[in-house]
Amino acid sequence: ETADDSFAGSIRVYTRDTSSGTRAGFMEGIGFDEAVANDAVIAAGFVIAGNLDQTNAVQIDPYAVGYVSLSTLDTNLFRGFSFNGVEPTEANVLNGTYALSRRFNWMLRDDYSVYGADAQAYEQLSLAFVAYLGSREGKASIAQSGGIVDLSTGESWNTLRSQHPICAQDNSRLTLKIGGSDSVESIAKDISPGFSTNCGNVEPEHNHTGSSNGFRGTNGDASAIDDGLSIHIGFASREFKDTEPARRKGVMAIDAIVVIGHLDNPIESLTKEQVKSIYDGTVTDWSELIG
Amino acid sequence: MDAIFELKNINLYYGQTQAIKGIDMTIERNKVTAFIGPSGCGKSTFIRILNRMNDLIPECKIDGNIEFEGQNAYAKDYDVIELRTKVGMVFQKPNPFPMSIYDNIAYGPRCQGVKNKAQLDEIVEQSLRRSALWDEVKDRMKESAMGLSGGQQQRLCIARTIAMEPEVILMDEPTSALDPIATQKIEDLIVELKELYTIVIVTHNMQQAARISDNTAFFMLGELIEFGATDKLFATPQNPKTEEYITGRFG
Amino acid sequence: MDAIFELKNINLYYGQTQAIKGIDMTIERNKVTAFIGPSGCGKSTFIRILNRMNDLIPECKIDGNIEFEGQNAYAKDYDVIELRTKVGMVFQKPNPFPMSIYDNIAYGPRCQGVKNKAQLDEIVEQSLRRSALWDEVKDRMKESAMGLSGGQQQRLCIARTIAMEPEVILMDEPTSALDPIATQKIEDLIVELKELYTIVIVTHNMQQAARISDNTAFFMLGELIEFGATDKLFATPQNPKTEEYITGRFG
Amino acid sequence: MNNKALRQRQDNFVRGVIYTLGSIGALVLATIIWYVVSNGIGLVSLDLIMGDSRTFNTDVYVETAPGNYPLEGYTGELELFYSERWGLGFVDTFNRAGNEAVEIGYVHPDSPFNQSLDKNGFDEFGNHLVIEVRPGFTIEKGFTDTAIFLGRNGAEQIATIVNQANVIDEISIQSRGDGIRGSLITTLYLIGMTLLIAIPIGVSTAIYFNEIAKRNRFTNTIRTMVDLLTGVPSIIYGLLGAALFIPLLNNTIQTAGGSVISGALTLAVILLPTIIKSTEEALKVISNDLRQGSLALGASKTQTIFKVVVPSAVPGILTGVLLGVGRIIGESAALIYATGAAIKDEIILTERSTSLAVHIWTVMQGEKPNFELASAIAIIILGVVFVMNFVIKLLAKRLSKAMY
Amino acid sequence: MISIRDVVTKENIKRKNTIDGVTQAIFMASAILSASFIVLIIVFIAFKGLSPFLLNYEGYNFQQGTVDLDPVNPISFLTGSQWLGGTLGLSSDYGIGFAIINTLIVVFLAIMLSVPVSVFTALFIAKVAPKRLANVMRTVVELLASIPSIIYGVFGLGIITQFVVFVAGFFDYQTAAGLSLLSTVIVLSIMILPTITAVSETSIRSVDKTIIDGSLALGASDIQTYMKVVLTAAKSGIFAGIILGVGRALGEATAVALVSGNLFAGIQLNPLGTTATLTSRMLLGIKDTTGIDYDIRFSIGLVLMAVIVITNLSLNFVMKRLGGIHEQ
Ligand SMILES: Nc1ncnc2c1ncn2[C@@H]1O[C@H](COP(=O)(O)OP(=O)(O)OP(=O)(O)O)[C@@H](O)[C@H]1O
Ligand SMILES: Nc1ncnc2c1ncn2[C@@H]1O[C@H](COP(=O)(O)OP(=O)(O)OP(=O)(O)O)[C@@H](O)[C@H]1O
Ligand SMILES: [Mg+2]
Ligand SMILES: [Mg+2]
Repeated sequence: ETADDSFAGSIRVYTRDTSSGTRAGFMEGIGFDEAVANDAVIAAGFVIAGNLDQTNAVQIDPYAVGYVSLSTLDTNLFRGFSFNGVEPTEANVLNGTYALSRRFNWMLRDDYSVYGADAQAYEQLSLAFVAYLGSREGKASIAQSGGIVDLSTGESWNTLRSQHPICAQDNSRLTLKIGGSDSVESIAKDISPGFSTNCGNVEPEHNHTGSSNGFRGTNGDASAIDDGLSIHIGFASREFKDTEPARRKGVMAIDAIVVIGHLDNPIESLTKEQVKSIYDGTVTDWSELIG
Repeated sequence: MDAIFELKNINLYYGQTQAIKGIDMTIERNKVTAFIGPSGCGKSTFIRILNRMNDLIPECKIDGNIEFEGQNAYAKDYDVIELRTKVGMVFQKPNPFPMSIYDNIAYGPRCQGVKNKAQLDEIVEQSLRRSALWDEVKDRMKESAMGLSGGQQQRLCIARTIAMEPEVILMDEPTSALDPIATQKIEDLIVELKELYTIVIVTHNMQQAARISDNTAFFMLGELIEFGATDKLFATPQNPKTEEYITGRFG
Repeated sequence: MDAIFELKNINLYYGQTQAIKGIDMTIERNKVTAFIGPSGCGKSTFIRILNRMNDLIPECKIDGNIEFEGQNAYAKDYDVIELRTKVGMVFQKPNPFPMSIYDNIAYGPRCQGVKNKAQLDEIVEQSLRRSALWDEVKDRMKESAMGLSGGQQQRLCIARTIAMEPEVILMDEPTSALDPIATQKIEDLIVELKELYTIVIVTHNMQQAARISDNTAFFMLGELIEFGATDKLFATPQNPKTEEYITGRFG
Repeated sequence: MNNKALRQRQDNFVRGVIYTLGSIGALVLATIIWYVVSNGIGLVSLDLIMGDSRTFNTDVYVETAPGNYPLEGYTGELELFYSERWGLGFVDTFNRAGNEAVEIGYVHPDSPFNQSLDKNGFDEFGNHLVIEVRPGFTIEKGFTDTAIFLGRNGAEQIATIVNQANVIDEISIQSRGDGIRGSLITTLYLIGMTLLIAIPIGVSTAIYFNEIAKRNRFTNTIRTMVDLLTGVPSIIYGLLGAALFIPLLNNTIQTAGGSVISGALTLAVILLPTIIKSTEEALKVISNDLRQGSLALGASKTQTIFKVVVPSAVPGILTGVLLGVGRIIGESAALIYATGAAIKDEIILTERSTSLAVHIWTVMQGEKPNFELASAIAIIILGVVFVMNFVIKLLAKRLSKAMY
Repeated sequence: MISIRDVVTKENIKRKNTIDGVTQAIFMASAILSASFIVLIIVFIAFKGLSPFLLNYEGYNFQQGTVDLDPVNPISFLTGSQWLGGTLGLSSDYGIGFAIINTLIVVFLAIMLSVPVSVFTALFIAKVAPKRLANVMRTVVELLASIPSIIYGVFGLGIITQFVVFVAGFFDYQTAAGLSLLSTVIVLSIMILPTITAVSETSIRSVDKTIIDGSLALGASDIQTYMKVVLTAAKSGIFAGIILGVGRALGEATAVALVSGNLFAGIQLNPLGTTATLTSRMLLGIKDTTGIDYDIRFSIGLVLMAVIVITNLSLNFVMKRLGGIHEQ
């Protein structure tokens, strides 16, 4: 315990940039809404870093604090703090006790008519795709690739398939375009081949360029189509904003965010208030958080 | 006297400086005319007027009247390519193209559109024979011309020029880069060629001029100091400057 | 007779081919020695033996005994840099460094560690005066040496060499790239310089050899055919090959 | 003599500096190569290079009840987790991208899975197709009457769940994915097409500057403009590609968004200054004697350029091409905008796809950057450049030999 | 027997002249096309990059809804010491002045570090190293010039930052895990090393052998010859390499973003502190942004183009000063 008491050093705060969905989820989750889209309010000396540099930093710098998606947490290399006393595990996320999380959302086009003769086919394929996301099979795929879903619910695709007659046809000449958030990219890419086999071998094509393009590519103005952003299904790793209206949208999975630090850091758990005070700069030394 | 070039009151400027100052000259057909004079006096410049190679120098301006075979060679509608096919040129440093010996000779005719292999073969052989190179290279026609010795390269360049059957061959110090043996061969060749062609040659070597030319022109500082039959010019130069130059120094 | 170089039974190979074949030669102090002979006979190779420039050619091998001022110049502990400061060299093509005229001359002394500005100034002026270039360049010492004319560049190279106050100056065809007037100047210079230096010169020009040298060596195919006082060698050559070469052709 | 000692000391000092800095340079270069190779070599295999990027998924099931298939005949060396009741063995392994995965390690000769049925594939009578489950398939997920299992649960747990099952509803198996063949092919296409566009324009421009243009203000201006292209960062080229070439191609040959062609056009612009510069250098050293020799024979300027000048400049042009190939292969920022970042297996020139460099960029993005795979691809890039380097140098040697 | 004189007809020559004219026109068109791209680029960036200074953008924030934004003030943009005052989407108070200075510092230091190593490596390859080693090193240099920059970035993250942490340890200084000005400079100088080395090596190798002989014949040692004559003669090629290197350093974003710490505000003079460059700032978050925050990146592009042009011109000026007179 004496060793722990002596842990002192000025805290170095790491954060993702303002375009990151993880950051939005994190800042909202710790009650620091001002910092979602404003760097100027963050504690002095903060560093803007991607996943790679953050996980690298918390391995090198004993006084670092950052945050990553639960799927990236590697407790052999760095510490993942409990949040409000709850350990970051999938089970705790699913049962709602682990509070620091965000949702992966999907959105469909309101209007498929730009695809001419294939408009109807694409609309039905898109609907089938989001239905598959909620099926037992789809959820298992999402879980397999790191998304957090409740595997105990969800109907079998065998049952759902009947509502999507398009999947009984041969769709191999059609290309289903999927895009939006790049945080969702790896999950979406893992699901789409399974969907393809289950829905007439439609060809999935992924072009993930960011959450905002999830809306722009589906329901944005026409220029988005000229820019080559046009997609059938768009994802966002944050909530869709009011300026991003769509008739059909929903949740694919949950992602937990974990506050991380160096393995030498003796602190095991941080409260929401503590994390906020770290990030807004009211707490600047680890010693203030011990005891 | 059968004139092939008639030049009247030629002035030539490189930008501001005048390199040729009001020169008149008549060049005779099937004769060897030699240009001599100290360095920088305008020999090269003057010989290059004859096939309009000075056209390539942007800041070079020329006036005066230049008639080739009775036609104004600098007239707007006079075709410079045609002029150059009729007035060939051999340079100081042998400059064979980096191709085979055969291709070097065939280059000119091919540029004029001759494609027939048999015709080309004939042209190549004839030109090489006339330039006294045939025996030395007939077994290595496909080899690179860069592998020839300096003297052979220079004869190749002459052969290349002959292949175009020009009326006139201009030579700007054709032997200054060569050793004595090679020089000898070229001189012999020039004497042979004058049967068929008009030859104009620039040389630093007074004795060379004396040996091979019919007429000699002596230049100094862009002016034509003296011009006349070679034996007379060397035996009894009219102008003291000429005398000083040809006796003064060097050979 | 005061020998500065004593060479005995020199053989030199480029890889497999032998370029110098068992040559003996003695070079006299404060004399001009000329090397003549047809192209490729080994003149350049031989002159480069004297300041060990052939060391730079990887596949070149040499044996024999070369004494410079009584010391074996090819001995292991003989300092080649020292040799080259004592045996200067001027090349066929003028090769000034891309620096100012002043820096070109000061280069050698600076390399030897002379830093004093006044000293350098003096060396530069003297060398340029001795090489008869001072008047032409004294107002443009800070300008690039590349802007000089060919003859001036060659005299600059000589000045550069003189600045090192060598015992011997080697010259490999120093005038072949120059016009007659520039050639004349360099020849005059050589005659002047021989008061102070030993000079070895390679030339293609028989008359040049005759005019300026005291001794002449005639090479052929890597062998030394004849070597002796210039007037004797040109007047009564001992070897028929020599006679053939010097009378045969050309001037 | 004192001077001599001093000079030698100075020389030795400078020699020391040259060797030190030279070795630092060599060391840095070697370190980078070592770093890339040591990180990536584990993943490099023919399988990675030739393999498909996308997986082919099959969902299979069997209609028979479990039996007893003891593990006796197995002679392999894998660490198997085996279900005796279903005759299936599972192993923990790594996929092509270096991530953990579970594969089928062994199928008992009598196992019902030798005759499993494809849930989504039908023969002409509407019956499910028969699929033979073979070692090497990756397990994605599965459903039994009692539980769900996922590939990431690990072989041991999967084997236990499977062994307890009385009915197996479905096992999703996949062929191996994450191959980079498509990106490699795209890269080669990009190299070919870019050079095809950039070389003629670049060489013509250089010829214009060096052989034709008069020295005047106009020439100077356009030359300066070309020089400025050198400094433009690639990202700006990418934005140009997105703003100019993509709409242009969309409106002319009806592409939809980025394509290999728009990528090649963008890269061609990037390459222009390099090719122009090196060609010009090559043209400059060609002696004027050759040009005059040709013109004096009555050849036209065009003939002189094509027959005498350009052939002599070929080795120099090839050097520029070599630098260009390096640039094409290494470029990512510009291509992300001009070609997109879609990893494909079948490459269509009018559609999006990914070059090796963009592939690297892609695997380094997102929540789990995969540096091992990135390094493996970098090694392949080095391989491609090395081969190109060799071929181009050989070509240059051949051509310059032919010239002499 | 054939006579070439029959072939040289007026018609033939006329045809040749026509072909000649057409070809020359094509060459000229190529040159104009090549030059036009810089115009396209500038017009395109200017079009997008100037609009933040001219237009009223519409901003959005989920707490406050849609708001009207003032145009960006060009003066405070150029002199600003923090990237964005206020909330993304609600503010147009962009500033880039600090990043301009930081960029210049980073690039200057990278060049200072890289040039000696590159030039001496080039000299080593071209003149000193044994032939075999030289060939290997030359090939390695050419290979490294084609490695995507992100690999250099990760190398920096894995090796250089650790080194910086180690160095900082001596001063008892707590860095941001080695993300720093120093790391950025080292990574950039490593990245441009192959470029400068390759170009310098070529020009050192092509230095006329006769002037080398000339120097040796004057009793200069090989080292003196390399330092005083060879490097002088290769100067213009070395400068060309440096200009290419500066271009690459200024334009690099991915690697810089990984190791610089992406400083949000202020000029960084402490080598162990975090920093940011124009290009990395331009790229940060560009994938997922719209409106003024997207277009303002083109304004950075415009600034970057100006920096490049000015740097190029001043390098050219320095080059002329340092020794242009000795070129022929
Ligand atoms: N392209 C040019 N631009 C400007 N001046 C030139 C050019 N070519 C030659 N000159 C000048 O014109 C004059 C005549 O030069 P030209 O080459 O005709 O002399 P030359 O008699 O052939 O000399 P040499 O015997 O040295 O060859 C010289 O003063 C020379 O400097
Ligand atoms: N570096 C070399 N490698 C191989 N052979 C060489 C080399 N230098 C010269 N030779 C050969 O050695 C022989 C003598 O050459 P050298 O240059 O000494 O002749 P030279 O008498 O100076 O001729 P020239 O009058 O043409 O200058 C020639 O056959 C030449 O081809
Ligand atoms: Mg001349
Ligand atoms: Mg020689």
